[in-house]
Amino acid sequence: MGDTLTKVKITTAFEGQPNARALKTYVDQGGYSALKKAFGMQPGQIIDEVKASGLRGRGGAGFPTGMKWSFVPKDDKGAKYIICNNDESEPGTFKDRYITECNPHMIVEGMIIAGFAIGANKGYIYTRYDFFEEIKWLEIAIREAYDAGFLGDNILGSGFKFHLDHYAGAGAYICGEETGLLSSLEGKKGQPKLKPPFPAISGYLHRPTIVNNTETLASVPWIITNGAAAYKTMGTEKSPGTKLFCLSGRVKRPGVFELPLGYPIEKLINEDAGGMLPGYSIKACIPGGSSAPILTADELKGLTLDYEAIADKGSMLGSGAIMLIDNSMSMVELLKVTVDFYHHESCGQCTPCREGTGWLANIMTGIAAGQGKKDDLQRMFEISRNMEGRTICALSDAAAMPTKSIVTKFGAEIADFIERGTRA
Amino acid sequence: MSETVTFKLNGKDVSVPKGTTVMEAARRENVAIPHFCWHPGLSVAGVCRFCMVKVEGRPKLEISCNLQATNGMDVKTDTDEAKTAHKWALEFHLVNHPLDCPICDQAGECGLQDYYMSVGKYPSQMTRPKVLKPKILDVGRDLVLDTERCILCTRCVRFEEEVTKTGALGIFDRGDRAIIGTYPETKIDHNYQTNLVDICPVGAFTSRDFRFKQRVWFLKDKPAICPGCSTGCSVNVYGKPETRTYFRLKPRQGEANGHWMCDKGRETYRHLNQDVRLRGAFTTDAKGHRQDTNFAGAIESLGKRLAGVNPASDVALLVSAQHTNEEYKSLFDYFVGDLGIKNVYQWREPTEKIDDFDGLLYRGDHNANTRGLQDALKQNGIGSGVKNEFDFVAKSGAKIVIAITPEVPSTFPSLNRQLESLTELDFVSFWTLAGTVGDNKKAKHAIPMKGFAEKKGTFTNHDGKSGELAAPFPCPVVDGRDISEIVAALKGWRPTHGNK
Amino acid sequence: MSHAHDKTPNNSAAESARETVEPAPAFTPALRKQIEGFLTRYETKRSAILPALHAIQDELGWIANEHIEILDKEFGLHRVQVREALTFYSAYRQKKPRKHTIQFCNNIVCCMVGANEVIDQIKGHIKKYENQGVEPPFSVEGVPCLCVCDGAPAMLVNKDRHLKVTKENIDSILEKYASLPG
Amino acid sequence: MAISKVTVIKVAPPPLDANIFIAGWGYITTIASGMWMTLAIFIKQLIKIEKTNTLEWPEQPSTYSDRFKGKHFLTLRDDGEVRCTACFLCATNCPADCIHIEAGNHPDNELEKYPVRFEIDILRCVFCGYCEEACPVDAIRLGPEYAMVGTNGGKWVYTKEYLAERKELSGGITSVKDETDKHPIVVVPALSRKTKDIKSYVRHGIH
Repeated sequence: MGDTLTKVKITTAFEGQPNARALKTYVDQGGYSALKKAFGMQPGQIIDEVKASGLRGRGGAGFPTGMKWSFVPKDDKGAKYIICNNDESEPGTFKDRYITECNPHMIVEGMIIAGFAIGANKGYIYTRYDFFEEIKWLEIAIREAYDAGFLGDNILGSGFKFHLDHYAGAGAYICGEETGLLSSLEGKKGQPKLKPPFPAISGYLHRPTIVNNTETLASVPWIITNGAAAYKTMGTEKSPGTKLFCLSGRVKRPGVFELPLGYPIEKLINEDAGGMLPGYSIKACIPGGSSAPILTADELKGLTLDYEAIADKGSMLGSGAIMLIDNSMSMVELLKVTVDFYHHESCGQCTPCREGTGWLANIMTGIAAGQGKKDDLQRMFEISRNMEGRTICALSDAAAMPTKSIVTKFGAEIADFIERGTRA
Repeated sequence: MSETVTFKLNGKDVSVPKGTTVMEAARRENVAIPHFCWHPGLSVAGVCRFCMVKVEGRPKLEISCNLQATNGMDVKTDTDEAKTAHKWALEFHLVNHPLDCPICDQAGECGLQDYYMSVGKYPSQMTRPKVLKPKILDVGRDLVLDTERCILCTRCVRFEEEVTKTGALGIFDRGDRAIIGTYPETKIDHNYQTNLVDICPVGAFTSRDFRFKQRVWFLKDKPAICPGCSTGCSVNVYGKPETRTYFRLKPRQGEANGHWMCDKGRETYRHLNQDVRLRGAFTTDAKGHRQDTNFAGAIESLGKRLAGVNPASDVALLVSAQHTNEEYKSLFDYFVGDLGIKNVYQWREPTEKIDDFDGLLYRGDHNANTRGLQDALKQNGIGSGVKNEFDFVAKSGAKIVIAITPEVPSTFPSLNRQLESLTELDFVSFWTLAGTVGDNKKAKHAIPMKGFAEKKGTFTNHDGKSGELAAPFPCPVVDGRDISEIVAALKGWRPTHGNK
Repeated sequence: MSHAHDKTPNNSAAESARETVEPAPAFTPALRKQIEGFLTRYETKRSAILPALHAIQDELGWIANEHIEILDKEFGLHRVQVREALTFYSAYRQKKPRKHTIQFCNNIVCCMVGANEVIDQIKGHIKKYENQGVEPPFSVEGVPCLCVCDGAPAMLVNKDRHLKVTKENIDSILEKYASLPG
Repeated sequence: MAISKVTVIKVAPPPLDANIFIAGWGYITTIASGMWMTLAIFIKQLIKIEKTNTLEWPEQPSTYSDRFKGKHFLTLRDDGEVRCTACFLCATNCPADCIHIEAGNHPDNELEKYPVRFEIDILRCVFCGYCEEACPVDAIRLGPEYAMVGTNGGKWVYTKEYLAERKELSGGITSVKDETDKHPIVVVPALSRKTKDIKSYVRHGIH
């Protein structure tokens, strides 16, 4: 069992520093030393090290990163790609932006190491188009890394060739899904690809491709430098390491907190974030971005922030976006905003998602306009149950899970709204 | 030898080659798995999420079109879970589908209707207004697009990308606002566009040619071979036997054509309809007046004429390559074998470029049975020496010309002109379908013939493969006969001084 | 009921008229050069579609059908593919925008802390301009999460991010932009 | 055999007794009273003291209940056109095969399909009413008209115009269905519209 209370800054190590994003700042504080160390190791060793650290994908699904890397066929000598998923679009999440703001070189270094481990010579950082400033910082960082010889045809004399480019999305939530991102990167509509084959076998342009979240890649240099054992001392046994939590809502100090996994949520809200604003109390909490099932205030008691504990409560840690819903928010409004979002963002490829999200939004429009019907709640539950697990990607589940949980846990409030046609 | 895998499908052991998907295996085993987006001639899209099956030991249902069969897999298509998934997949498809059935041409052969009866039969839960989209868009010569009826299965988009490689169709916008269409103010312009109507599982694409002509449940379809070119696509002919009318041709899966056929070929049903056909036989009496007669009368007058000449020198045979091998056999057995006719000519369209090929299906040789005719001529010893120039007939000096005309006028632009010039000759007996022969006052003798959909026989296509006309429709013309029947009737009128 | 339908074609006709009246700005040489760079920068030509569209929009403000046709004819990007991307992604504008575009987040957190009221207030300002018969310098639309939920309610005016936008401070922000050139 | 148990009923008529006619003159009075009754009623009705039950058809028309399944008619929309969409369901359902429809493209795209010809061969019709039941748009109904007279040369095939607008229908019957079965055509330029701009139109009715 690792330490779940002591805070160690890994991906946010440079927060608040003057000139934090400069290459000099990064190198002065040990930046790119992990890269040098990695070049002294075998690619397989790096993968084993990451595997041993227990690092899990920080984008939402929580898939073990080392395992993912090991799926790439080793004997394939053709082109392989490493993609950084910086298309942060899960409502409530703003950690990847924060990492880019703190120090983009960490991402660059993580990508070079990952590329070396899987044998990829080309990498892309896929960013939201409306991160205008952040894209500029990334471009500067990439240029600096090229100039300093960390990127190029022969990096630091190791003979390893790695090129990095950035690519801006164009406003589609679905491009945060790894295969949707790959489609977008190919210049197509960001529609997820059919699996199998998985991207590690056939991804970008049908070549082996690894797509990792920004936070995952930014954690890699630290693991290589300090070793898997050191990483494992933090967090819980099954969820080791630190994670960025994005706390938003009516608390005194909302923002990004880097905390070891297994940190108590009440401590985060009341101590780190300074508690709720006066006059507001917690009504509910969405613990992992808007796709995660909602938790009631009661369910937060004694909850720790790790993958397993939140899964036990029937929700998920997801991207670590903790949204505190206070008593000012009507659950009808919350549900409407949620289903409208998924309706707007459904790519339209799979029928259950395309029609299901539209149907849910359609029903919620009716309810909000005071035209709700008594059996609407039951219908919404049925629709979401039959959207779940029936599509290519998880957007359908992402729409269904919160709907199901809100309808179940706050059904009385919504039923009351339907009856009155307005909020009580 | 390819490897095989054995897996269980609904409790029954099934062996298939490695790499076969469960969907393909189920089709082979006649297990119906409902599907919209999967099509045997196109890549797998996996977007309709209809073909869900349960694989024992896996937590979620899987789509059978993208699920490769592996050894020991236990697949069930009829568990309650799968049935619920099918029912809901259908409900999701129907949520925004307009209730256009009364005016939709697809009604009767619509996937949504069929599946509603087989896996649906539920009261709809949709109580809210539907999403509306553009309707009746003109996107091609033979295409009418209704984006509201579209279920976005992407079959048409994949067809345009993979088969014709034009990429003319796209899906614009996203979510339930997604609309299928061409680039604004452009139209699909190729010879294969009606295939989009065939592969569309709903009524989003309808054919302008067939639009509103008939409801499909009144139609009977019978297998045949397209007579439009030497590719010999397998087709189904759709007609209404009660009114003796033909309505359309659709491709049938076949060796020569896969799943498709061209638009030119689809027009080859038109000449079969009564309004353009020669309705009855006629002949001319001694005074030169034309007389309508029946089949027996026409045979009698032709037989008498034949009896009065020396067939070897005085009779010429003008044959087109649009008839069956069996007909050629009986024709040449009698005229060349028995009567010893030397003057045999092949009827050709002067403008056709015989070796053209568009790379997909359509060939420049617009005759269904060129190979068959050449083989038959060769067997009768006139193979190599045959003059296929049309004008030679006139120069041959024959007293009687038997002109077996091409059947399909749409592939023979100069047919009418040639018929016209033939009537200038002394005596021509037309064996034909063309109504223009009847209209021509100078024509002296004609026997109506059966069309390709009304006779049995085989065609030999460009690659030497034979295709069968197996299930004939009743001939709309009472006196319509095929060549074999005419020849059999003529045999009773043996010429008196033949050289044999 | 039928009356609602009768209006439909008129509306669309009016809108399409507006589209045709609006002339599409021509490509500048710099823009052409930029797009040419994209064509070779990525593994496939098709990957250049998104950056090219971004470049056109940054340079010219919006993307017209004429622009797609140029991309097709001169740069070899398939017009259907370009249009698919253009309509799929919500970042691209197909109409000439107003001087300033406001993208206001109205997702969960922003909505909870009062985004809708601020949006209404902005709409009120736009209405005021319209009532005076002036083309409003702003357009406002609700967008999904801008990923700055710690600064909710958040909005983007053109490319500038504004955090903690409230009913109190929105007026001064708008005033500042109204005086700026487009 | 238990023949003895069978009761034999004599069915032959009794021999005519001629004496009845000679001996009993009672029938004369019976005839006279009957004649009187006839005469009395005739006079009463002649001078209108009593109401007559006989209907002087065709001078005096008789109407049947609206639910009577008589001569067909086609209902109209508000704009005066037949509601029929030419779906052929009535023709499909007709056991007598007496409905003949020819469909065509309606000049107004919002309506799309309409019957160019709609004919009922009334001599074949068996008045089963299946056409009425099959109709998804309430376009065809069997009305209360029962008189179908004509001569050999008469028109026994009812045309669309006759079915919709004969004078007995006083200009045609408007359907109970509302007008909203037109589908609004989102014109082609709308294809270029962005997500948020595509308007959703509420439509009711059958289409």
